[in-house]
Amino acid sequence: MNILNTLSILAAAPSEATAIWLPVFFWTFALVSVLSSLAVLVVKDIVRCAFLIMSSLSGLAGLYLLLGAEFLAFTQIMVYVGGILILILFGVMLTNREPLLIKRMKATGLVAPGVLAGLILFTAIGYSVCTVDWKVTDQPLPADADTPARIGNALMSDFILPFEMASVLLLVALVGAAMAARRGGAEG
Amino acid sequence: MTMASMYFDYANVAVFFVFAVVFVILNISVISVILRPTVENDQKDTTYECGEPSVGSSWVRFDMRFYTVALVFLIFDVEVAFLYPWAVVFKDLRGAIGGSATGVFVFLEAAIFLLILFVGLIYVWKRGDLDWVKSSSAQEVDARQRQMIEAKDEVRL
Amino acid sequence: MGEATNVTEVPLPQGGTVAVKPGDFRTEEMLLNIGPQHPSTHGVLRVVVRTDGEIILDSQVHIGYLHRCFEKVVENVTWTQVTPYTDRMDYLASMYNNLGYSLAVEKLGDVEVPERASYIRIIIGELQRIASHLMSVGTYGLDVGAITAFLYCFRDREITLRIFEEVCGQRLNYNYIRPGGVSGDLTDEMLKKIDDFIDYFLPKIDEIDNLLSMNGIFIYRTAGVGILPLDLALDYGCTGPVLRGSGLARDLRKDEPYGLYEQFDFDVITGKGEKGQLGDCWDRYMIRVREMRESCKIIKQALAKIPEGKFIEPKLLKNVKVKKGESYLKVENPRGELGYYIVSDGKKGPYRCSVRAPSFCNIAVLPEISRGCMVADMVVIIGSIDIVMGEVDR
Amino acid sequence: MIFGGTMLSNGLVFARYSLAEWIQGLLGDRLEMIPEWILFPLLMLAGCLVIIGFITVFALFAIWMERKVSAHMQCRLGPMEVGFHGALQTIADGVKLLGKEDIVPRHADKLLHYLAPIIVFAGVFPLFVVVPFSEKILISDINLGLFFVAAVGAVEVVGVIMAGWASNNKWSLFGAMRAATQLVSYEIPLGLAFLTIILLAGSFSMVDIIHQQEGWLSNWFLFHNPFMPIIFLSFFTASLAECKRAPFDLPEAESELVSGFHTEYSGMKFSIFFLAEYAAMYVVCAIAAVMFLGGWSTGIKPLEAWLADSAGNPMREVLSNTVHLVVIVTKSMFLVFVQMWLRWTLPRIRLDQIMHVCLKVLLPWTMVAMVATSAIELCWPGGNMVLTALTIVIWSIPLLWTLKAILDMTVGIFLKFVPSGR
Repeated sequence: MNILNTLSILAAAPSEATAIWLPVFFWTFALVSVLSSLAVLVVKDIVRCAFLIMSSLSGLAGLYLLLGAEFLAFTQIMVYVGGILILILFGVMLTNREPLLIKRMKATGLVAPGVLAGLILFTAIGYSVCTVDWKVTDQPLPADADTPARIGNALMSDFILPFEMASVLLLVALVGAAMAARRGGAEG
Repeated sequence: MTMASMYFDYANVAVFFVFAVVFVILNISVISVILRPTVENDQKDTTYECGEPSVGSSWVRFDMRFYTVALVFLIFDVEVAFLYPWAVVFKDLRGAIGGSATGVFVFLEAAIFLLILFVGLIYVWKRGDLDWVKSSSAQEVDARQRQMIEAKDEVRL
Repeated sequence: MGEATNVTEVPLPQGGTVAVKPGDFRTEEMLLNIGPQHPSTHGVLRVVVRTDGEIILDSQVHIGYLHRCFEKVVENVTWTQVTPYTDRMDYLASMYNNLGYSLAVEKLGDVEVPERASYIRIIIGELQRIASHLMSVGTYGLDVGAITAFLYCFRDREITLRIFEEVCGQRLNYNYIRPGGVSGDLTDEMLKKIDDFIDYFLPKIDEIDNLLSMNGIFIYRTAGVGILPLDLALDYGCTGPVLRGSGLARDLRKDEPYGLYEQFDFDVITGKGEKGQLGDCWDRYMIRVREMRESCKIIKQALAKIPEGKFIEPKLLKNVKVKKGESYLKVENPRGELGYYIVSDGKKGPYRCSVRAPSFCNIAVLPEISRGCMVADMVVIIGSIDIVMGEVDR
Repeated sequence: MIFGGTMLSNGLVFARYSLAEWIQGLLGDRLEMIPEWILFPLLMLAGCLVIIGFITVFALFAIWMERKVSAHMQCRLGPMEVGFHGALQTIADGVKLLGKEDIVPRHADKLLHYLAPIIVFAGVFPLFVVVPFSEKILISDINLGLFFVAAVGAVEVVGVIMAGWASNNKWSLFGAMRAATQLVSYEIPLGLAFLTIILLAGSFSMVDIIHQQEGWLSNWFLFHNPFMPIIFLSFFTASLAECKRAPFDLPEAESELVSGFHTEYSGMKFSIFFLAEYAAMYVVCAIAAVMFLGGWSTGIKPLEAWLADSAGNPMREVLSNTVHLVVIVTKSMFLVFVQMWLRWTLPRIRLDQIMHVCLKVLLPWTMVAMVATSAIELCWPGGNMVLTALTIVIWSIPLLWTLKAILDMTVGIFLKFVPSGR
């Protein structure tokens, strides 16, 4: 269990408690995210699917936490669970015809291309997972792993341009969102 | 802040979460099941709609406008998320009294970030996208209404 | 992708199909019952609205949940036995219902009313108007979500109800004003109490203004909402504060005075559209608040001038003799023009009695003015029309 | 061997976990027998029990207080029958709700209908992990405190949408959509207010933020510069909206939507929504107190210094914690009272207006105030007496007005019992 080893190394001094509870948490989060992702595929009710995405995203956030990326974990919850999930729910409510959607998918004959696309994607991801040289370290994180401050320092020094570009990107997204919503409304 | 103490903090959160779930389930499915009566009645299980039978399902495609709100919100949500790291290091970087060059720089960086989005906000505002845009059919109705009112302006005393 | 091939016929749960093509984001319309069991329909009014999201596209008023066959029932009772039934029409302004009926009978039967009785009728009638308007203003606050104003109004209304209770023993259905006069005299003590109440109450109207009428959110919610243009109001036969809210100074107490109203000095309040547009909900609401001041004015004058004398010919308490014929008489009820059309065949009771109920005519305009507003506005508009279902359904 | 030492030996540093110390003092060495991996969760569970006890007591008290506040504002007495001045009325109601039948509409999505109250409560309860009561009395001072609040606070809305959707009731759907719109959009001003505090304090941690404001009253972030009251007002408004309290109670507007998203809920499920709402009320008020009103700090420097000087004086430490507990709970309760006061005074605003207020009033103002605060912080780091004085002068009129209103109200309540001439 490679990841679990890494996890216990991350905890500066592995104690009895961490040794027992870390795997529990890891498996819980992993199972929650994987199983609910699978359930999203299987469950027919589209609204339930949307809610399942929430547990999937939360499970991922938990995994981030275990890896010490607390800032990322909470951003995940804030932006994905608190934002994108709501967006998805609104989207679902806009297109809500659950039996219809499934029927239409079958009718369009997209099953074979879908399977193909899935296979290609799966292969690509699998290939990269296997080949990329993951920089696994057995060193514990530095004592003050104050992630937000580190991110802040990085954003203010090495990544100024990406930081500012992000705002431009958000601007574009804002304008685009407004446009899309407006056109959607006008067509309706 | 070591990982171990961080784990401890968040283990607390996890325990609280689990406890909350168990607490609610205990309350609604165990304790109250023992105490409450269950009297089957067909009428009781109907959907409440002011005493009249409900017409159609409420699971319909809802209003477009809510989507706009969520979109606009999401943009600003991400923006705020971006600014958290900035805010937490601002105090360290701003320097001593009078402000250091780094401090001014850091301030300007965030200010530009905000300014760009502020421009976006003003743009969307001016275009009226932040207004509670009425759906087209409702707008028609509204226009008719308004026409009617305008036509009756001269009658007013 | 071809256009035509992608259109799918989707069966609806309630039967029939709807054509949907991909990317079609049209929102669905929803039929929604507001009422009869809803906190803000002021009784058992049912409004079926067709909404798109929260926008109301169309609405239809369904009434009749409180129908009690008033017009049929009163054909079988004597002239004086009718008054309790009139009480139960507009149960928030029972005195005025009694008054309208009594005036109509008196007109047909040429019954002389003692002057003191006429004064008592005016005092009690205006007190009833205050009580009714307090109810309307208070519940209007409730509709908008301001609960405290409601209780302030009820606190003051309670005093008027106590006065009524002392006058006739009843708090809601008085049966006090009878054909020929009133059923009991107002003692000096009661007159003093009424006078005290007016002194106490006038500053309380300012309190209501402070708390509710001039509250920013309240104005925000009601001004410019549910605008009723004047000719629409006239077309639908709206009367009372609803009509005056649209700017027309129509008040039967001034225009066709009954009782002794021509002797009193008061203003007819009309809407001016000062906060939003003329004829909006705020105008209609504000008329009621301002009319309470005018009512106080009238009561003050009446208290100053009330003569001594009889309040009714005792034999008239049993029954009234009414010759063959018919009469129509209308009075300015707190909600508008309350008209009584009575036909007599010379017997003990009315042959026919028909009522023009102001709420019934006012509520008819609801679909017109609520079109295009939001669900929250619907509640505000219903409240501003101020209906009493007992009167609408009779 | 002391218990804290055990933990330290294992590399766990949580000196603030005073409940653990207390339990250790109680049980002594017997704790040694319990293996750590069971002991720690048990300790955390003990924390849970303390907090759930607090929430329950708070909810009971707050509901009673809400009734009494509203009653006295409305010239009536409120509950008077059960217990002293109706103090036990809420318990009676709770017992009644426990015995109420659980009705699920036939056409509802029964699974989601069941899950919704769980998510709503589970979205609020973990927030108490970071709510501080005093230096020693707090569950855990999470490094990312405020960010944690911003993130986990966003979960509740999912439960609300779920409740409204699952009921398959049109009123519930309206309520859910309103709740989603409102809760989601008011998170932006809330987040901006968090940002301002974080940039002033340089930390997310609640305890750090409070420590930054210790000393005199003028150290409170509320008085930091003339823009901070704007942030405070914006935060408070947004937190009202987040708690779905009037005038932002649209999701459950009883005069419009009957009962909004919980129309189809009865019995215990309904009371869980209620409990979550009251718990959230306390959380936002406590966080407002931490962010702007100096948390547990009394605002009197010598007193603070005297309380802090507890070296070798355990009683002083107990006293200090007690005082701090009382102070922060009082501050929070005051804000809770203001929430109630507003609820019983103001009419409810409409859905489009709520968006207008958020996007066109709060958002620009908070943004400007935040940038201004950071600019001020750049020029005069760590605050400045002149700025504080300026703040107090500029905001004195609304401040005095509020004080006068409160005085009117409290004195008014007493005056009401003086028999009048009538």
